[in-house]
Amino acid sequence: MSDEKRTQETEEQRRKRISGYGMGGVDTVMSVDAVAKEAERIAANAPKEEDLLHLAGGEAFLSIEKLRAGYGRMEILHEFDLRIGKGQSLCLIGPNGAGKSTVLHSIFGFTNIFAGVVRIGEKDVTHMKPNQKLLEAGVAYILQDNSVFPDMTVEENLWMGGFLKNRPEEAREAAEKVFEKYPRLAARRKQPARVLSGGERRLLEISRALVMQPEVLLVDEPSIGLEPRFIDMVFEILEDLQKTEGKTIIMVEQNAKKGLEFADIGYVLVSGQLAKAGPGDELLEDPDVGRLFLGG
Amino acid sequence: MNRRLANVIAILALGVIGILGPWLFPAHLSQFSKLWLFIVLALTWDLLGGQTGYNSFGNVVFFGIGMYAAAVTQVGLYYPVAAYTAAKGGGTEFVFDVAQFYTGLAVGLPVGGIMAALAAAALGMVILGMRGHYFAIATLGLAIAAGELAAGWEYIGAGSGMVTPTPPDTIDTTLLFYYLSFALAAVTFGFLAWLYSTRFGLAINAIRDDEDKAEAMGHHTTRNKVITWTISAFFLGIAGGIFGNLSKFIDPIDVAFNGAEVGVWMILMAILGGKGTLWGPVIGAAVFYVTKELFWTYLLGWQRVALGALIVIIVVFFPQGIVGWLKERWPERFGPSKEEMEAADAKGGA
Amino acid sequence: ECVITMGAAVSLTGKYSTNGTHTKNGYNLALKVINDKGGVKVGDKTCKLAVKYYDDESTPARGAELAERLIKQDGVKFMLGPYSSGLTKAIAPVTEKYKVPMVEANGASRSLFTKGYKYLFAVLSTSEQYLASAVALAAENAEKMGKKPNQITLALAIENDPFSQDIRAGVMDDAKKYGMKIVVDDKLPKELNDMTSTLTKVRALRPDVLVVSGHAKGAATATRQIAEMKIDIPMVAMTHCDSAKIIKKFGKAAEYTLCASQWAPTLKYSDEVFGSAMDFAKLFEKTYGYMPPYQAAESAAAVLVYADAFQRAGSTDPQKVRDALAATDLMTFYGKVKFDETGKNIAKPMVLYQVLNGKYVVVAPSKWAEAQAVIPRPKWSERK
Amino acid sequence: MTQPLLDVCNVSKAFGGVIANRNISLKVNRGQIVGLIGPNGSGKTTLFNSIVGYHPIDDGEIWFKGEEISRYRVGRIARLGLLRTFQQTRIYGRMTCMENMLISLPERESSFLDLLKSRHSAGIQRAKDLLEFVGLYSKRYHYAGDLSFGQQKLLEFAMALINEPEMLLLDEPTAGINPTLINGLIDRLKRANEELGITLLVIEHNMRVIMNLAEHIYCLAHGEMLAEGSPEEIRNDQRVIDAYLGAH
Amino acid sequence: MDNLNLLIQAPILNVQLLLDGLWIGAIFALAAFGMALVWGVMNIINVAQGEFVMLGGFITLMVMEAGLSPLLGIPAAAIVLFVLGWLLYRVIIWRIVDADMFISLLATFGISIMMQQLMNEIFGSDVRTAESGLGMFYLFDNMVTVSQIKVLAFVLAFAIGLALWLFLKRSRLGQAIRATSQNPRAARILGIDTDRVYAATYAINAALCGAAGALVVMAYSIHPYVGLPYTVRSFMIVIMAGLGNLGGVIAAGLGLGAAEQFAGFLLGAEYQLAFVFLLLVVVLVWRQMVLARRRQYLK
Ligand SMILES: Nc1ncnc2c1ncn2[C@@H]1O[C@H](COP(=O)(O)OP(=O)(O)OP(=O)(O)O)[C@@H](O)[C@H]1O
Ligand SMILES: Nc1ncnc2c1ncn2[C@@H]1O[C@H](COP(=O)(O)OP(=O)(O)OP(=O)(O)O)[C@@H](O)[C@H]1O
Ligand SMILES: [Mg+2]
Ligand SMILES: [Mg+2]
Repeated sequence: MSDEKRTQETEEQRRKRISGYGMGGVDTVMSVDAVAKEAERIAANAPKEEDLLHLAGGEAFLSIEKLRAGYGRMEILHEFDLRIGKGQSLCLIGPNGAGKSTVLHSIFGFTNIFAGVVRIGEKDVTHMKPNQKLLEAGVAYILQDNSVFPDMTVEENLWMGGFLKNRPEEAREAAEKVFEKYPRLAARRKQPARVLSGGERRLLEISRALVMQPEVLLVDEPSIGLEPRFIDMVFEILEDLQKTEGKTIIMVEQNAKKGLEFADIGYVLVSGQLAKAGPGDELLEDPDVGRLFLGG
Repeated sequence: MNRRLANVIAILALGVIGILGPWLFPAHLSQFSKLWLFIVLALTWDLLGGQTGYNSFGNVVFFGIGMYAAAVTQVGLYYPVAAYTAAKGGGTEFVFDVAQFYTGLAVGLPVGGIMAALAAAALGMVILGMRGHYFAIATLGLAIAAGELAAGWEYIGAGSGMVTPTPPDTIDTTLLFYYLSFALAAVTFGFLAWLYSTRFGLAINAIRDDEDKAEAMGHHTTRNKVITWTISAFFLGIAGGIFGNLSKFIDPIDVAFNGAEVGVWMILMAILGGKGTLWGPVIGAAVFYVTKELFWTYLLGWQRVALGALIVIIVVFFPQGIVGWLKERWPERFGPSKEEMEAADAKGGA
Repeated sequence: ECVITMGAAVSLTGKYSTNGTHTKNGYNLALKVINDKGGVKVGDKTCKLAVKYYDDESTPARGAELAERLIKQDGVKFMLGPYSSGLTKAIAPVTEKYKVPMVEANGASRSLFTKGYKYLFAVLSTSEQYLASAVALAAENAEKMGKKPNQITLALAIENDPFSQDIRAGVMDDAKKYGMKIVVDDKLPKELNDMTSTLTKVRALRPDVLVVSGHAKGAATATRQIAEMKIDIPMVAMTHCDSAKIIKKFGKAAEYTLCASQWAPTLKYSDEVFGSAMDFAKLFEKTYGYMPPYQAAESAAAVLVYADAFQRAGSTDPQKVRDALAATDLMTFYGKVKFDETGKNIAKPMVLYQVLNGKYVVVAPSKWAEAQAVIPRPKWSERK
Repeated sequence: MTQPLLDVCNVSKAFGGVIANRNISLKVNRGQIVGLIGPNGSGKTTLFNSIVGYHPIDDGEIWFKGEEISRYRVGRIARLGLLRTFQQTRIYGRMTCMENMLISLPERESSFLDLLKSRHSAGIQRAKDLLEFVGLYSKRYHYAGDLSFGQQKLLEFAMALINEPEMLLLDEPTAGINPTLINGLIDRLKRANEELGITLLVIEHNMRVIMNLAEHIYCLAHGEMLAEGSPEEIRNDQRVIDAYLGAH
Repeated sequence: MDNLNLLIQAPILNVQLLLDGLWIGAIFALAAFGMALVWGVMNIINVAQGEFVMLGGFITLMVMEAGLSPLLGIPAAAIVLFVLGWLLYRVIIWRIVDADMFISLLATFGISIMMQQLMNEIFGSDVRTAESGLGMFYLFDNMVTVSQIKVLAFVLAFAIGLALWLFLKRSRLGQAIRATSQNPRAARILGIDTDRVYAATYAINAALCGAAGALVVMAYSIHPYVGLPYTVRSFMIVIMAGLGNLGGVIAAGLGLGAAEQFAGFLLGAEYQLAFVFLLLVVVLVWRQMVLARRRQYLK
């Protein structure tokens, strides 16, 4: 669907697409409480399981069922459900502190899970240790904060991406491919990663996460701190991954316009619960969502 | 139950136990004197370590300085100190009558506290600029160097140590030092309770959590740290002065600047009870001290193995300390209550 | 059943625990022998002896508290001494305060006997005497070293603790008496296990006598490093040779070392309880599996002194026992015991061994000497 | 015209070989809201750090309120009334949100003894109001360290506002904040500027924010000042488009 | 100042002092390697460092008592301590790696006093030594003496330092260790079993200390309470060298050893320690003043 649309896009349409954070007015001023009240109203007819499954194209590749998870003894996610089909992309949006990052954390095993199941393919991965997630479930995670190894060279950082490969040469070959693709990184391959600028770092993190050819990609706020052109670039990379390599992508994004425009499926999370779900483009047009979460 | 009431009851109970001590446990008085002093050690360590976030291995320096300063004053008021220590700490010609002994204490203990505080202020200005581990290591270096220097200084008896003035027969020193220790613990606790309730308490907490931020917000961070350490050293110095008199013999390394034991214990007690809380050090000191004494009575020869095991168990299973653990386990009972939080709002309002 | 319980805080753990154990073994052996022989006659009763122990963890900070605990909580009326002068210093004020007699065997510091304590009695020779005979020996043998006594130079390497520092004070006084000069005066740190920097200085300054005192550690480290660095000095005198087991551990390297000792099994003292010094040594070895160092012997002697005092006092009243103790005049396997008014034993001299052919041979004082001291020591290059 | 509140004259700063700022000049008048934009790594944060005294500058001068502050340390500059927030958020993690707010109340002129007074005051009410505004009222007794990324950002913002400095430097205040709330923040900033006269210098990558907020914008690139002007001028400046904005 | 004159008049003494300083410094460095690793990778300050050294010494004594050459004690101690380190990690340390560094400090302090007393109960508090069977070099007419075991220690410290460096740079485990030390969370998302990395790091540290202990008992002496000085010096060396700088550790170790010897010679043994620790404080204060002038960069 959105696939075709984009390939047929004219030059003019491309220009109109949202770049960076986009522009627009700032007139819709709502208090946090008002947003919360309205969100509650929307959440009253939260999507049902069938709707979610339908959005996922009928068959879920990754599913989260009735998940209750949090930090310490505090529960953040309450009975949270998520379905995504193979090769789809999903964007989570919502107010600050809604629990978006917590969803990704839970998939990877960084939270306390009180109840519920996380399934990937046929496998129940709810209680798998984080370091097994990549090898056994094929999940790669691009963290919200910095995750390069600052004192290793760019090259070594990429090799680390292939740490789980049996032969080190495979990792090196994969790294070479990345360098071919991104000359920006190739130029700096022998320098320690700490000297990279923010955008290059993000690039490195993303390409490193791909060395092991994961099935599922978790991306937490890719556009934080990036200049507009880099944001566009990152989304192009993600698009490429989804379209040409068929990866499944779950992303969290406060730059919600950009995120929803990109994603096949959009979920709105409020107070640890799913409030709304729908195709990305649809949510983007939805007046409620626009007013409450996209800033008008 | 109302938590504020519970607090008051706990304080009253401790006060009554403290005052009635000589009737409640007459045979264990000197052990309890040490318990009160240990509470002071834990409380003062926590002031910098727990509340300000500066973990010091060197607080024992102020303990030692207080101990020596008090003893030297007690002697020096009446006799030349060098002669006293040259006779290897006392002798038949060095007798203290009742008035001299009391005067010596009355002057010596405050002097101990003041000297320690001065030392803290001076040292603090130099090394409190260091952050994190560097500060910890610098204080460790100071603690070791202080012991070695004292052991080389003939005026205070060098490696032979120094005997504190022998009290005249008529004074019941056990009782005297018991009440002194208790009073010191009570005053220290009260003072810190008040200090933590002021805006200053928040200011040092801010240093603990993010010193750069505090500085960027315009706080006088260095001044506040130095003041904190000075206060801590003052009480610690007095505790040292009392401890020296309780131990009767001051060995530079084994008693005064005993970083490997007393120096570590004060940290341990604070952490055991709950770092950065008011009651934590008190509870920690009591639990630690009593356990230590029990081990040491009933597990003779193995008491340190047991103590080591206990330490490991404590820090592994109660990393937030007893108070922290209680708060997490029963937040509704031990966490901040509604009234308390509203009351807390009051502090720091400018 | 009459039992007299004495109290003792000894070092069962910590850095003095070896010697603390010797002390405890000495006390226990004496108790056992006395009790096996029926006990002590006190007036018309016969009483067994017992000891209540606490561990002072080798730190003086505990001493006073323990003494108080023994006296006030456990109701002990008689105290035996701890190991080390530091601990004794911490405990003596307490026993004095409660007027409880203490007979001690391991606190040699002379400063203990300048304070006018009335309840403190020490069976051992005080620290300033430890190396007095070594200095005297140096003066006697000055000619052999090609000098006058007042030209002799000394190097001191002495640990920085109360006991060792008292030994140092004694040596300094004696040296002054002879007009000897001290060229090295290093105080060794408590944690020492390397004294090469001191020895380098010694090699450069070539003194006639090197005096080392630093408990067992000091003796072991010095013996080994003097040999390794082949430092030639005419006389080397130490303390604690036997507790460091230098002969067994270092063999040839230990040869010709002079060692100060409170006591030796070869001495010809004897008493009714243990028999001769050698008998004591054999019994001790049979019981505990090792030859008694002097720390054990003097501790056993302390118990004998108490037994004697109980008997003479005919009572277990501390005051009476104290008076009886003050009047002690007793011969034991350990030597004669007679206290002066300050409480120290003035009837027993120190002895000086020399390691000759892998054995300790008494070389001073001359009354007990088994052989003539070899001075100067052969140079390392001349040894086989 | 009166002298500018903040006057940065020809400031340069290099880290080893990397020249982070070269000959930067910038002026902010009292009561103005000024924006600072530029690609990643162009030296914006470095300039902030130079201004508030985190490191010495290699060359140039910085004046604040007619006083040269290029040699002052952080604390002193802050007490002059020049405050900043951090790109990587900094809050007091083990203090509650409320305590975070209370300790941020203005303290510039207070002596040690002032710190020891504990009295009720309007400060508490202001703290509560601000927390409510950023949506953290219900979390006011939670440890600040347990907040989500965006909530911490909001708390830091509230802390800066309650301090009422004369001038506030904001380093990407809206990164990671929900777009609707961003609108509220902008509104609040404008009001703070108008009502309290707080002068603002803001770093932002979000054009929607900066174009609507700032009255004057500076653009850095490769450590040098590339362009300056009104939002409209900047938006249409070809150099800025090439170096930063990309196809718009 | 007499002592200073002595050094000027008899320059050969400098050689002896320097060499003696280097030997002991090499052993310090050996123990400090491990501390630097554990500190850098696990963010743990291991206070039981000196006790590992002490255990290494006792293991060597046991090897000797079994009738073997004590030189075999070096590998034996390393192996036994590696296993012990691994076990300690599995039982205790893993629970505290993520906690505040101070927690680790206390936990390892607990371990250290347990070990001290256990060894005291088992072996007694006697001072013990082992004879390596290696001889001495005598140079300059016996004015400079060099014990061969100390030379061995010196060479070994260098060799181990080099091997460690290569291991970290080249081997798979080494890479995992480096990655974990720089960013444990990132390491975890790349599939590195950080738990095993930590266990290995801690075990390697123990093994290094064990080897150092074997050398200590042959070159110096050992008793159950000998550990603290080694712990404290490891601390100092790591601080001076900076984390993750193995070359710096060797340099700082040797420098510290030499400084101690000269201090002991010039000021008398009683001020040796005080001098060295005051020097440490001075170094820190100086570093602080330099840093204060160019403050840490903050984002
Ligand atoms: N302490 C430092 N040492 C070395 N280089 C540094 C240091 N701090 C900053 N730099 C370099 O200086 C340049 C400017 O960095 P700065 O953080 O000021 O950029 P910025 O404009 O804030 O970028 P961003 O938008 O990504 O936050 C970068 O190339 C950075 O790598
Ligand atoms: N370590 C933690 N301990 C306790 N509570 C936490 C912790 N981390 C987050 N929380 C709480 O969990 C809730 C959800 O946090 P999460 O990080 O998932 O939010 P988010 O939706 O990603 O928000 P943002 O957009 O601000 O990043 C927040 O209310 C926060 O207070
Ligand atoms: Mg988040
Ligand atoms: Mg920046």
